[in-house]
Amino acid sequence: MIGELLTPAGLVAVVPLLAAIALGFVRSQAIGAWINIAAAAVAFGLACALPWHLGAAPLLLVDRLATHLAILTSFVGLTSAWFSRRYIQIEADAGRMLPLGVRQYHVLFQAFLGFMLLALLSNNLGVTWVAMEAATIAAVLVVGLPRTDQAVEASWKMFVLCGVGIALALFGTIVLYLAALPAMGSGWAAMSWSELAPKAAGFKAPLLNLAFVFLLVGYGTKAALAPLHAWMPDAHAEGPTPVSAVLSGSILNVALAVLLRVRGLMAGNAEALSPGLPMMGLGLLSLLLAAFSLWPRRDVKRFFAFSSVEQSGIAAFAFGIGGPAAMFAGMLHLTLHTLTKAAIFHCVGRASQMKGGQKFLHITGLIGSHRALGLTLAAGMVAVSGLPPFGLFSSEFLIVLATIRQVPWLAIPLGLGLVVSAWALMRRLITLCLGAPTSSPGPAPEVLDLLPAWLHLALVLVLGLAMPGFVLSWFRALAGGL
Amino acid sequence: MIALLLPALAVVVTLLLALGLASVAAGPGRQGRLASRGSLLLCALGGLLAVVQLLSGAEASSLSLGIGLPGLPLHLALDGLSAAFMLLLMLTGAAAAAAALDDHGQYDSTAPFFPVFLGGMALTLLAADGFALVLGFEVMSLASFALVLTNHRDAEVRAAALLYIGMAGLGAMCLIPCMALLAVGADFTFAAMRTHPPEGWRALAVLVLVLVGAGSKAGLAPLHVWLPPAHAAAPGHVSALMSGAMTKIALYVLIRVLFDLCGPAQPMGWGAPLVLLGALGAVLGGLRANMEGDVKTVLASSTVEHIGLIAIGLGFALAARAADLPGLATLAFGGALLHALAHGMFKALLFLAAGATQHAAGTRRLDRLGGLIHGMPKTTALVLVGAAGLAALPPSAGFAGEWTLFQAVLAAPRLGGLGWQVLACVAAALMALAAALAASAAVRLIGVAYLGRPRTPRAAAATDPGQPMLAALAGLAGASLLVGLFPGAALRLLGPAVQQAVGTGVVGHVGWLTISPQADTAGYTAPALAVVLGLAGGLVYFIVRRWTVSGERRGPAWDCGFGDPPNWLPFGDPVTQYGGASFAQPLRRALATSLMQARETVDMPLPGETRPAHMKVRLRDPADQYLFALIGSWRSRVSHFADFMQFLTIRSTLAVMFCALLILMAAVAALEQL
Amino acid sequence: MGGHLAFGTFSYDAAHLLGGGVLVLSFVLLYQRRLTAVINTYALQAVVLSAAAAWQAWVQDAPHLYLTAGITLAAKGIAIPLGMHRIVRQLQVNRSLESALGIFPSMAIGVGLVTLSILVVLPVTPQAQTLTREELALALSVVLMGLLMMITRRTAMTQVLGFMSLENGLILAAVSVAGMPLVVELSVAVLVLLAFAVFGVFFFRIRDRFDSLHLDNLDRVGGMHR
Amino acid sequence: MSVVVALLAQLLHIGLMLLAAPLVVGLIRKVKARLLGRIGPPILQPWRDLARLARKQPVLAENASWVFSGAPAVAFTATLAAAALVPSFALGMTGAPLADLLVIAGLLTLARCALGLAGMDVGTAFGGIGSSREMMFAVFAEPALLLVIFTLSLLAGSTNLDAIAGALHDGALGLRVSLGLGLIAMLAIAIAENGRIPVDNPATHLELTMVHEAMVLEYSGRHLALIEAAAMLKLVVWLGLIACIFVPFAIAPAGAPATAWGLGLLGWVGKIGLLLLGLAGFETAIAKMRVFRVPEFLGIAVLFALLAVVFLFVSQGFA
Repeated sequence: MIGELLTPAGLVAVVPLLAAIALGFVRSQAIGAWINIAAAAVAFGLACALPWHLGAAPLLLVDRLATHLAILTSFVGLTSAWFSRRYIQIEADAGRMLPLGVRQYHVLFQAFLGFMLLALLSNNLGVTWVAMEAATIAAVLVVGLPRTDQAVEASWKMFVLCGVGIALALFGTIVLYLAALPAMGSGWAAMSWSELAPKAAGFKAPLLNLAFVFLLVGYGTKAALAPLHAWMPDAHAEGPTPVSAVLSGSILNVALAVLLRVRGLMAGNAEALSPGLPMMGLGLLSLLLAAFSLWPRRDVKRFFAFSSVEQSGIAAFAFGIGGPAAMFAGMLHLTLHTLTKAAIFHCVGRASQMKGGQKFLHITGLIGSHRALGLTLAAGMVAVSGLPPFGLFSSEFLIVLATIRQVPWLAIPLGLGLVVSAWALMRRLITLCLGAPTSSPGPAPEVLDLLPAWLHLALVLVLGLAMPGFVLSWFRALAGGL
Repeated sequence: MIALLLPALAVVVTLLLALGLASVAAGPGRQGRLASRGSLLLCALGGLLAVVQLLSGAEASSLSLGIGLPGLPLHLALDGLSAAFMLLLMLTGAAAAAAALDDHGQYDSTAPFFPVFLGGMALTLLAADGFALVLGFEVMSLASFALVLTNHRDAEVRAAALLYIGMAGLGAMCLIPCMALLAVGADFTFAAMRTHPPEGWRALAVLVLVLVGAGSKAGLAPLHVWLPPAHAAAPGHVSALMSGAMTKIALYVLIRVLFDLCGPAQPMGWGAPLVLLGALGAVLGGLRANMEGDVKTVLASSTVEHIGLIAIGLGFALAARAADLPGLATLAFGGALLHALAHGMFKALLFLAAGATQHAAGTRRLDRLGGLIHGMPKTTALVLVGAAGLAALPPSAGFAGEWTLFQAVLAAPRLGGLGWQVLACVAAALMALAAALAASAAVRLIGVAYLGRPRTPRAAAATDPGQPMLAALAGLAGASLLVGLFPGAALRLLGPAVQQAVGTGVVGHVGWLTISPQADTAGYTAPALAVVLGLAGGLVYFIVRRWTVSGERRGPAWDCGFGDPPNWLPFGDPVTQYGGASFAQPLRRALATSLMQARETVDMPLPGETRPAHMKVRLRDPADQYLFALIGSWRSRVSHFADFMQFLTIRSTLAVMFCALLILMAAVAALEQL
Repeated sequence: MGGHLAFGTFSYDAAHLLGGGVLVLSFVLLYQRRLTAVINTYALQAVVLSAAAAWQAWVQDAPHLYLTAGITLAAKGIAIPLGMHRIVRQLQVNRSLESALGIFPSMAIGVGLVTLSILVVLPVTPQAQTLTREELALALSVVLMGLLMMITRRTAMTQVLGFMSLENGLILAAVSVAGMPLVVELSVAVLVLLAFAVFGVFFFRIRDRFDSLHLDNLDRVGGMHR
Repeated sequence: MSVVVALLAQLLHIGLMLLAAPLVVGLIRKVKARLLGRIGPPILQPWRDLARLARKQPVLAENASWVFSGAPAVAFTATLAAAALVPSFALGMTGAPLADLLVIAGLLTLARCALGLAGMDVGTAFGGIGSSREMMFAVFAEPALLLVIFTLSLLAGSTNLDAIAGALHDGALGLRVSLGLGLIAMLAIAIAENGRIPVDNPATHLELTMVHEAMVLEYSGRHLALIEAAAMLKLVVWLGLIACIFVPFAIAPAGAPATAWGLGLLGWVGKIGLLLLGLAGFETAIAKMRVFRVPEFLGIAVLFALLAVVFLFVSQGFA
């Protein structure tokens, strides 16, 4: 069983964890940063090999869902590691981060990444849960790193809420095991995703429902579904920006992936309640709540955190609808949002460093003062508000299409939320990128800093409007398998 | 050769979109010229192709591209309807591009978006599936949003742009569900939609959605509030394009959905909302055009008015088609189309001229202009041509369009049913009111801004714009004169569109020279009218030359014996002439006090006081007050609630979580008891 | 697993008794007014829990559960309470706890929660072995009561304690489920570990930034910049 | 042959209009004077005025532009064209196919706009007053006029004046309430459009009460002559309009031999005479109203016209 850890799938998770341990002993900032990048790169490379190693083992499950999200997470991890190299350097030069803090940062970054990937790839509810827990701890610690009052409060809030959430998730896991018991018999198999899925029909429906409730609340907290999302905006606003970039993508995705698997189990069981309704409800609630919360925001990063809540709500809604079309749309939306949001956070991070503050009143007229940065940020915001030519437009189009076809009346709140949020994003686009620029004491961004953002946005553009054939077939198979 | 038209147009669209990127690559300073020149060329080409398509009988052709939604190709098609609007688009586009060549480098910053804007509109016209349509529509909105923001340092511009993009988002969020409702299964090509027209609540939903989605973009009341500020904020050539072409593109979407995709089997009632909203918008826009104090805002308000008139025509066409009155349907739709074309021409002309005026006189405010006819004689002459269309004076293009629309409305009682008859006569009265308001607005605009005495040194020093701008203005003037003198020919050129929309051609009614309400009765023969006017003019000339003394003397204005203006005022005493607000006063007292809550507060100093007197006028667009302000306040209320939810103490947040858990558990328990 | 039932009603009664004890102790937790008393009660609950785990280990003859029992006893029954007592002494926060909700209402709600969990669980598993079923209901109510305690008490300390008694509920559920693989112990260990570690970190951070452990101080910071 | 006849009729008609216009005004003044117990100016006085003005060289303000000097010609031309289209003694003139009511209304609007611009051109306060008020009157007159046209087009199935007059002349439509209501509306519109008492006072010299006069205050010489002539012509156009629509008797039908024209001419003179007598009497009997009462006055006209249309709908008796 331990041997599995040496397969590509295992290494995807193990490499970052080893790197984390190694980084603990590296004193030099520069070297640490490069190791950080290298480890993320290796993880990404290995993840890219996974599609040719699909299959299930006792410990690891390499199915399309896991592979897809693993590639996505490791990619964002790589670009964010690249981005954080200069970001952290500037922070340290400015004295906002002590050498020890930098070392902790690198360790926690890799640990977080590793546990995320493990949670994605593990074939065992328990291991998934443990990895999720560990990743949360890493995230909590890294959010607390800046050591400001707000950062401490944010990480405390995140810890309490996510701790409770994860605890409830464990209870759900136990109940799920209990539900599976008669069909699977006791033992390891009763907790392995790959074993559970085909036998879902034989589970005890009532227990399955109870388990679903707890898993939904538990992992829903991680997925930042309203009303369980409260930790997310603060964590983003206060933590180091590269982490927000990873956070807004990966934790949400992993949690949603687990919910998707559970949803599959529910769908496989005839007597169980339909899981769609609660997912759609929570999704819509998140969308609307976040959309309206976007308006009074004054803090840039908190603003975009809310937009992440909103996007994750849209995805959850799509998954709640069900059916290959909606699943396809939801998966596409999840992927594209992760890429876009990471790009945005890269821009925002550099901008706030440069302007010496992350309030909207600190950052205006970016296009006037720093054309490339401003235009990139504007493009990202256009993309995330679901306007063409970027891919989120396509995915939202597909989601609305599926909604109209299956639950037409829910298109009204969906549309309302999308309009309100897009409007708020455009409002802030105008204030951030246009108007008279504010002074920018900090160092200006270089092309190398923006490279990841451009890469992400290019991907979002291509995947949305001109998806290559093999990616398309991959997505189709992925959505079909859910 | 005809088969190649669609691919050729598709190439034009692609090139337009590519031109945006190319000009970005050209870099600041040079991108403006590149974008304008390229657009000019491509628009000319596209217009040519559209004309060929229309003349060649315009049989539809279609095409599908490899890109688009994942796994779903993008479908394009070209038929009479799209060709007609393509012609309009390309004409105005060419003029705007030519005018942009005379930009003095001030549009350079956003120039790359100009061809993209044109490309988006053209893509909307060529779209043959729901996604392509919405894609083009949104690209159009986004590019124009960027263009509106050209002078983004100005806070007013930013506010206008925000409102504008918000409405654009709303439009998208209405059009996407609309297309989804029309779609057959997962197939949202127009061909499939035509085979299964919507029924029941779906049809109703489609109607509402397209009215909001496309109507808001077209400036259909009461969703027109964004239009005046946005048009005023944009640079001249952009607002010309927005008002001349973009609103028509929105109307095209409206027509495409209501006439084409929803099929002819829809009830008569579908026409009613268009007629009502159109009449509302016509009167409101016309009134605002008399009240506003900014040249471009005046023009934009009159756009709202003309869009209203066109909407009335469309509404009656829809009803007539449903009532199986092909003659009436043809007349109404033809009138709407003709007026759309005419309005596209003369409104683009006026907006370009407004841009030139702003550049020359340094302001758009009526009360700081005046006497421009002396400094900018050519511009003023061309503006007069446009204003004649605005005021629908015979034999201008505007008159031809409104005459046809009026004929349609006068024939509308044949729809039968007291409801429709009363609706028809009310619509007729309101249209007449709107037309008279437009005439008054035109006189006010020209009289205050271009005639009289200059109110500022800058206005006194204004000069005619450069050659490209003058060429653009002259071209548009010529086009609108042509449309005005040969409306029959123009309508025959647009015939395929009418044929396609209402099923019967225009040939029965429309000769090359004459438009007739019915096939046999006398109609409107513009050339003959022109001849009559010419003869009468000749007669007058003869009389004057024969029986009156020639020559004239110059002297100070008589002004009822008032004394000469004090000599410390270099331009006479401009304050004593009628300004925008004073010209508006009679109508303000008579109509706006009730319709727009006009309130005047006069601060008149006592005799002997040296301070100046002040009059403040407050006007509110009812749509703004009763719709948008309300929505805004609701939005902020909900936002406050959301904030409250976010900034609870950790304990309270936990409590929320706890409650969610308990509710879900209780729900499960309850569901299992059932 | 039939074997366990065959063992007779005594095993069931004993297990039930111990589980019930845990539940009762969470009621007592809710009832306590002074911090030290809360800590002691918590320790007692942990001890009873470890007894329950041990009993389950013997009943299901699943030796790994002894391990769970041991960990629980050592960590939660002894180590954590001692640590907490030290913190209390360091910070002199052993005031009577102001509770957001009065004692009696919180007790009443607690009863309601127990009813709800029984309502949810009992009809759920008619044919599941009664042992598991009862235990599940007990565990669920312990979990919910822990959550309730976190909500109704103001200080960070009591929140932590509530969180931990919530975990006790989890472990009660885990051990009472027959034949759950090693993962459980792993997770328990992780849970205890992280709880202690993170809380320690937090206490000291909070301590050197805020005069007391009142969460509301933290919350006040949050409101300012949105 | 008939083409020649029609053309001849058209030319005679135009001549008649040009000749009659000043006479009509002169007559009205005379009758009004007599009703007031004065002797009044001779009937040919308007002719003399025009001739005198034509002999005088105009004085233009320094900053007057070509719009100022061009407007009178445009106004007169448009009015003349309108006058040419409104049949007087015979139907079926050459211009008949053109004689669309909307076109005639458009031509009159053209004349009004030209003068309105002219009023603004010199940039004096009185010109502004005049133009703005004139345009406001039009704003309220147009809907009423259009509703009258609506009634007529419903009755005759066309907006072509010749066709309408023909249909009414045949008497097939008989006497109708709608027509009566329409007539009242039409009279009110005519009064407003021609700036007669009570809407405006053509003979006033008190600036603040002037509308039309204020608008053309700056004019002199031949320009003023053209404007005066245009005003007179306009009055005749309106009288003729009312006559041939609401009193469609004794007019020579289309294609009738030239011998029928005499009767038509007599009839026309009679109708116009009656109308101007009525107008003179009305003007002497009533006082000018405040400017801001005019919208109410015209609003009532709108209501009457609306009633006319609705009556038609209720009686369902339209083509």
